[in-house]
Amino acid sequence: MSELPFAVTLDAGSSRANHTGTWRVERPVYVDRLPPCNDACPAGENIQHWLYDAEAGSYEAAWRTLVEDNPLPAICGRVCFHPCEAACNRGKLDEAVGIHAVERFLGDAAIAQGWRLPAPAAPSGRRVLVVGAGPSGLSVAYHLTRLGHEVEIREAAPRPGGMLRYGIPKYRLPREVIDAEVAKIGNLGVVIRCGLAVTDIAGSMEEGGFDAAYLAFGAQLSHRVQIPAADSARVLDALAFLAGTEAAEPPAIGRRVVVYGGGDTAMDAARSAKRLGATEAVIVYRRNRERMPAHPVEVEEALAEGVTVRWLSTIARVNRDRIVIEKMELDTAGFPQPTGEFTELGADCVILALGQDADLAPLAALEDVEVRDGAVVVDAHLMTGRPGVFAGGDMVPADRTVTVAIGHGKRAARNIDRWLAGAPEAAAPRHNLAAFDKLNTWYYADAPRTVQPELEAVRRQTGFEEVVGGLDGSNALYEARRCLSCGNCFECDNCYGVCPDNAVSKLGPGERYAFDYDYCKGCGICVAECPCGAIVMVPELI
Amino acid sequence: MFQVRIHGRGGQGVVTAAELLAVAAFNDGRHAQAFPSFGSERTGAPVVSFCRISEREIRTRSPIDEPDALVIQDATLLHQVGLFSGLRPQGYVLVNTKKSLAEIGVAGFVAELPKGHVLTLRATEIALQHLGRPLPNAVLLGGFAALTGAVSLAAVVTAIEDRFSGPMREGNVTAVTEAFNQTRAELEGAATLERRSVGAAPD
Amino acid sequence: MLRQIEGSRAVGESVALCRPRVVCAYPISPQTHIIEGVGALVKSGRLRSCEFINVESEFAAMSVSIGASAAGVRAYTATSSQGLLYMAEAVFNASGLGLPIVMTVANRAVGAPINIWNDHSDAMALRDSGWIQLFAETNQEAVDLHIQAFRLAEELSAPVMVCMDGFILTHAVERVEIPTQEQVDRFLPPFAPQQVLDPAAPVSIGAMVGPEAFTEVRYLAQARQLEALDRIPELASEFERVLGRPSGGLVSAYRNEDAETTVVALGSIVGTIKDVVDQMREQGTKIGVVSLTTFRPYPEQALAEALEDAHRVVVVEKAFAIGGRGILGADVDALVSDRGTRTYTVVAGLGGRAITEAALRRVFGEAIRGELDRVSFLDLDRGVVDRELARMAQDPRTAPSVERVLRDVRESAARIV
Amino acid sequence: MTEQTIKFYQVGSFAVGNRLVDPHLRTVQSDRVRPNALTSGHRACQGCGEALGARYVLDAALAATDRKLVVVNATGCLEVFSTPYPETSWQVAWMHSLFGNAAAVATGVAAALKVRGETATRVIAQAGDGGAADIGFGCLSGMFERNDDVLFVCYDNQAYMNTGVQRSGATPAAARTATTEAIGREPGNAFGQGKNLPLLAMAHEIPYVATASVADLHDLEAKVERAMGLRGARYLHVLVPCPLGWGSASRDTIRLARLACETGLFPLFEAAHGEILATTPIRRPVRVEAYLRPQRRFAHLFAEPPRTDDIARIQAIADRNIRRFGLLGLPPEEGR
Repeated sequence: MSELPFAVTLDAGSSRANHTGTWRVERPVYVDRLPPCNDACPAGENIQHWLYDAEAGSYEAAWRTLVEDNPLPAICGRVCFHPCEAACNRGKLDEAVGIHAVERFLGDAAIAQGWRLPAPAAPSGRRVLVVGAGPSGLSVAYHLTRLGHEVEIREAAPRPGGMLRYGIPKYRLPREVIDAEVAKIGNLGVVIRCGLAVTDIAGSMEEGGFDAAYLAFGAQLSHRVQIPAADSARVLDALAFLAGTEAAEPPAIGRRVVVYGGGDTAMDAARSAKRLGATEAVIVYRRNRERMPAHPVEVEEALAEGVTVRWLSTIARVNRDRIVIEKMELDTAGFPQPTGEFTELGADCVILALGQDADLAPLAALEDVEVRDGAVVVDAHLMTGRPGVFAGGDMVPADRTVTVAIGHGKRAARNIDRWLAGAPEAAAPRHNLAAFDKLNTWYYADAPRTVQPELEAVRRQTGFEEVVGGLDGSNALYEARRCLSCGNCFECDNCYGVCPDNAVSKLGPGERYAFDYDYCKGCGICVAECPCGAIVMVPELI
Repeated sequence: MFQVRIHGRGGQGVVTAAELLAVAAFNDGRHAQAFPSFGSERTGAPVVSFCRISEREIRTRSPIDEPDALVIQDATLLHQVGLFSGLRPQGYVLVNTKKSLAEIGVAGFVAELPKGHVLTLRATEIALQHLGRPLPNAVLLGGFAALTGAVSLAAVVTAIEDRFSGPMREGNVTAVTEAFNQTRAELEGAATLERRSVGAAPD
Repeated sequence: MLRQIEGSRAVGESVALCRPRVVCAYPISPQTHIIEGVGALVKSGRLRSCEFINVESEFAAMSVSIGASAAGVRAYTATSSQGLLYMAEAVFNASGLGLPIVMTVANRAVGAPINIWNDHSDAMALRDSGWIQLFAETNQEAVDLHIQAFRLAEELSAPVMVCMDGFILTHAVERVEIPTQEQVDRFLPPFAPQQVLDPAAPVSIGAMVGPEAFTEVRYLAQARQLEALDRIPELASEFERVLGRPSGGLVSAYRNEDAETTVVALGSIVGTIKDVVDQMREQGTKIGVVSLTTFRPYPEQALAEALEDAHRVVVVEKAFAIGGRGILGADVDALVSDRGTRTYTVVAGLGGRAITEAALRRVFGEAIRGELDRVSFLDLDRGVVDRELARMAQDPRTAPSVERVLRDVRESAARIV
Repeated sequence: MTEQTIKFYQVGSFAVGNRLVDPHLRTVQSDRVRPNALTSGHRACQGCGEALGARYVLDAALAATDRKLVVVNATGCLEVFSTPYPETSWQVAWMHSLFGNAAAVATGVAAALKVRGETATRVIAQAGDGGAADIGFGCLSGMFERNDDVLFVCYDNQAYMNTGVQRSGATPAAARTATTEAIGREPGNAFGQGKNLPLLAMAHEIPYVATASVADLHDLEAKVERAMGLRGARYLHVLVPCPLGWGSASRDTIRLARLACETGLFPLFEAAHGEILATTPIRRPVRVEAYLRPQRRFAHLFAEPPRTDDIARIQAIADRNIRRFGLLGLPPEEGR
C-alpha cells in the first residue's frame, strides 16, 4: 500500500497527542471513608476489612485482620449487641449485614482450625500487672503481650472470664467457647493466675516488679435496695444466682420466680430460672417497655421463652410465698411515681437484678486514685490519678458491655505501651464517615440477610443449650458479600468502565485505579457511578 | 447507403426487426446501424425503428428522414399522417396485410413509385401458421430481402438463428424462407410482364 | 471478436472483461440495458467472483461502490440524468476520498420537465465533482474507454466517468470489436489500492479537514487531474499497442489540417459532424472537427494546439448553462479568444431534439459568413417561443412558460403527424 | 456451595466488573487491556454518552470477532469529534463517507470482503439517530431488505446534536430543541406517532434487532456478542444521553440512561426475524418525572403551572411500553 492520501486518511489512534485534560475545571480524586460499622464498633474493629477478606473466602486472613483489634471474636460474635449492625448502611437498603454472625463464624473457625494468634514482638523487658481476667483484662493482656511486654493477670474467681463466665448464661455463651479463646491468649505466654484476689495493688506491683498495672475487676456487687421482707422470704441477688448456675449444685428457687429489675441481667436471670424448672418467671419492672434498659433482642427472646413482665410495678413487700406489688405511673419527666394501688403475686423466690456496683475497696489504699459515683476516674488515656495505673471495663464510667470492655483493653494497651516508652500520644487521623447518601446503591444486587438458625422454644426451656446457631461456610460468605464496602474502593471497575475519555488506569488486583489527568475532562460520571462513594470531585486550582 | 424505416405497434417487435436487419447486413459483411425511435413506448402505441446499411463505416447519428424503404408491420397505421414522408422516389414499401394494395387503398400514396417496389405480404398469417403467434416482424424481413435485395436470405436466416431458440427459431426460419419465396415468386410473376430485373443492389 | 451488438450490451461485455468485483444496479433509462448486461454475465457465471447488488437508489449505488472500493476491490456502476444528480453527494465524496470507481453515464437530459432523451446536462452538472470525464463518440470507443478508465482511475486513485449518449449510442446496434479477456488482462493489471480498510493495519479514512488543510487537499486533487493529462495519451498508445486499435486520448481531430473553420464537440454528434465536414469539404470549404474524448481534466494545451490555425471555432454542445452561456463554448472561448479567434456556440440536441446534417451545414455556413449569433439554439421553434414571450409580456403571472411551450409543441406536432 | 457459584453481591449484574467475578463473566470494559476502539484525546463533550456507547459496542465487537472488524461511520457528532485532521481517535479500521449512506457503504465493504474471501472480517455501520432514522433511512432499509452482512448500530441521542440540537425523527414528545422551542401553546416537540426505529427494523424481519443502554453494560455487551455471532443484517439501537442537548449534568449521563429504562420509556429487548425473544425487566420501577426532571429540555413541563397533562401523556407512553414488552416480568402483551 502506497502513501496514504494527505489529510483525508489518518493513522489510527493519533488523537492521544491531544491532551483534553486541559478542559477540566474539577478533578476526580480517590478517597477512603470511615465505614459506619467500624465507626460504631466499641472494640475499634476494622469490620469492613475483615468482611473484605471473608467475602473472598479467605477466612483465616479475615480472622487475622479481626484479631488485630479483638482477640475474642467467637465470644463477641455471640454476646456483643453489635452497634455496628445498627449503623450498617445496608440497613437502609434491605437489612443490615449480619456482622456478628460472620464474626462468630470466623471465631469458631479459628477455634476449630486451631489458628494461632499472631506471635508477640521481641520482649521489651517490661512487666504489666492486670487485675481481673474479664474481657477487658484479657484484651489488654493480649495487646500488651503482642507489643512485647510481659503480662500477668490475677483473677479472684476460680476461672478466667469474669462476667463472661459468671454474668452471662451458657445458653448465650457456651463455656467451651470462653475456654478456647482464653486458651489462645494463654498460649501467647500470658500468665493467668485465678483464685488470687488483689487487695494491695501497690504492694502487688512492688512485690511482682511490675512497671504498670491495668485494673479491670469489673462490677460484681449486686445493687442493694431495702425491701421489707419476712424472715422466711427467699430473696437472692441476680449475680449470685447466675454464678450459682455455673456450680455443680444450682440454687433452689421453687416453681414461681419473680425477678425484680429491667436490665439484661434481669432477662438472663428470668430465662435461667425457666431453665432451672420454674413454671412461672415474672419480671417486675417499675417503668414501661420503652424505658427498659435491657437489649430488645434479649427481651424478645425472654418473652418467646414464656417469661412474663409486670410493667409499672414495684415490690412493696416480700412474704413467704407471695409478694405485694404497688402500681406505678410515669410523671411528665418519665419517672415512676407511686399510685397507692396494691396487688399481690404468688412467688416462691425473688431474684433482685437492680444493677451492679464495682467493689472498689482495693483502691482505698491508692490515695491518688479518685473514685466518683462508684466508678474510677480515668483520663483520656484510661490512666488513673496514679501514674502507671490504668483502669477500664465496668469499673470506669462507660457503657457496661463486653465489647466496650474489650475496647478499653485495646486502648489501654496502646496507652500503657506509650507510657512505658515515655512516648507522646500519636492520634491517628479519622476519615470522614461514609454516610448512606455517598453511595450509589444501584450497583448492589438485592440480597436479604441470612437468618441464623434458632433453637426452638421448647428445647430452650429445658436446658442451657446455645439458643442461636452459627452460619456455615457458604452463608457466611454470602453474608460477608452483602457488605457494601462503604467509602472504600473494592475494585468493581465502574470508574474504569464509565469514563468516556478512557482516563482511568486499572492498576491490577489490590492496586485499585489511577486517573490519567492528561485526558480526564472532569465530567464526574465516575463519581456518580462509584457504588461506595470512594471518589470525590475537587476544584482545579487555576 | 440504404436506409430503412419500420413502422408498427409496441409489442410487434418493431425494434427487433431493425436489429435483425442490421445483424443480417453485418452477416453479409456490410456496415449497419439499427436504432429505435427512442422513447418509452407502450404496447399498442405506434412505434418506429430504423436501420442503415452501407459498404462503409456509418458515422452519422441523425434520424432517417429520407428512407429508401418502409416496412409497415401493421396496416392499421397506413392512413397515419406522414407515414410515407421522405420516402425516396425509387423507394420500396412492404405492407403486412392479406388484402391487395387496392383494397387497403394506398395506391394513391405509392402511385409514383416504380412498379414492383410496393408489395403486400400475409406476414401475420404466415407467423400464426409457423409460430402460432402473430409476430410478423421477422417474417417480413424475408419479404424485405426478396423485395429489396438489401440483405440476403441466408444472412437473415443466420440472424434469426442467432437471435431465437427452440420453436421460435425453427418457426421463424421456415416462415422467413416461405415469405422470401412467396415475394420472389410474386415479383417474378410481375417481371414476366415488365421485363424487369429485381434485387438490384442498393446504392 | 467483431460483433453487431447493441451499445449497452457491448459496454456490459467490456465492463465484465475488466473483472469488477462489486457492481451496483439501479434502473434508469437509458442506462438500464448496460447494468442488465453485466447482471446477466454475473448470473451466467461468465463474470466470476463479482457481487452484483440491486440497490434502492443511485445514492446507494455510489455509496456501495465507495465502500467496496475503500475495502480494496474494483467497483463499477452506471446511471443517467436524475440518477446522477440523486447520487451527486456521493459522487463528490468518491473523488474526495480518492477512490478509483468507474461509472458509465448514459447521458440524458435533466428535468423538469421530465425528459428521458439524450443531451449532456447530467454530465455537465457534475463537471466540477472531481471526476475524470471521458466522452465516447462511438460504441467501439465506449467499449475501449471503459477498459482504459479502470487503468487510469486505479493509477491515479481518482474516479472516472465514461459518458456515452443515451439511446443514440446505448440503444444503437452496430459493429463493435469486443476484445479478448487475454488482451484486457494484459492492459489492465489487478487492482492495487492506494488505501484499504484492513483490520490488521487500521487507518481512518474520511477525516474532517478544516481550513488549515482543505486548500492543500483541493490543490493536490487538481495536481492529480493534471497528471491525468499526461497519463491519458500514454495509456491510449499503450492500448493501441496491446489491442491494436487507436482509442481514447485527449482530443482527436478530423480533416482539421488547414481548416479555417473548426467545429468542436463532445460524444456521438462528432460522427454526424464528420459526414457534414466531408460534404462541405467536397464544396471546397476548409472545415474540420475536433472532438474532446477527455473533457475533465480539460485538455487545454492539446485543444489549443488543435485550434491553432482556425479562424473561427464553432462549438456544438448538448448542454447549456442557463443564465450563462455554453459550457464547453465558454471553455473554448477562454482558450482561443485572446488570439482573435472568433468562437460560436451552437446549443443542439437538447432533450433528444434531432440534429440533422442539413441543420449543421446551415449553421456552419452562417458561421463562415459571419451571420451566426455568438450563442444560438439549433432548430429553435421561433414561433412557439415568440408567442410565449409575447404572452408573458402581457401577463407576468401565467403558468410556468415551460409548460406552455410544450403544449404548443405538442399541438404543432399533432398537426405534422 | 463452592465459591464460584456464589453471586458477588457487591456488584450483582449491574456494575462493569469485579475482582471476584469469574473472568469469563466480566465485561470487556473491565479488561485491563481492553481494545479501546475509541481512544483518548477525542473532542467529545464532558460526559458524552455517544463516546461511551461507541467504545462499549466496538470493544465488545472486537472481542467477539478476534479484532477482525471494519467500521463505517455516518456524519455526525461521533465522526466530527473523533477524526478532526490531523488526529483520529479510532483504533479500528474505520471510514466515514456521508451523513445518509453509512448502511450502503457498509454493504459495499461487506460485499468486497465477501469476494475477497475474507469472511472472518465483519462490518459494523454506526450512525446517530439522524443518520439512521432520517436522512439515512433509505439506505438502512435497503441494507435490511437485502439482508446484507452488516450490524448497524444507532447511537440515539434523540436530536441533531452536531448542528446544535435540532429536532430529529427520534426526538421524544415535549422535548425542547432549537427547532421545537419550549414556547407557545404546545411547547417543545409535538406529540406525534414517533419513529420507532427498532420496530421498523423488526418489520424487515432481519435476523436480529436489539435495544441497549449505556447504563446496562452486561446487557449491551451480551447483545453485541449475540449480534456478531449471526450473519445477515442486524440492528442495535443504543440510547446515549447527551448532556449538551438534553441539558443534563455531565455526571448524570449513565443515571439518565438508567432512568430511561426504569421508567419504561426506553424498553430493552431482543428480537429475531421480527419476533420479540426477550425483554430486560425493569428492576426498580419509577415514574417518568424522575427521568424528565433532571433534563432542561423538559424543564417547561415543571414550570408554573406544571404541564401535568403532558407529563401524563408521557407516562402513558411508558405504561404502554411496559404492557407491550412485559417490562415488569409479565408476558408481553398479546397480539402486539
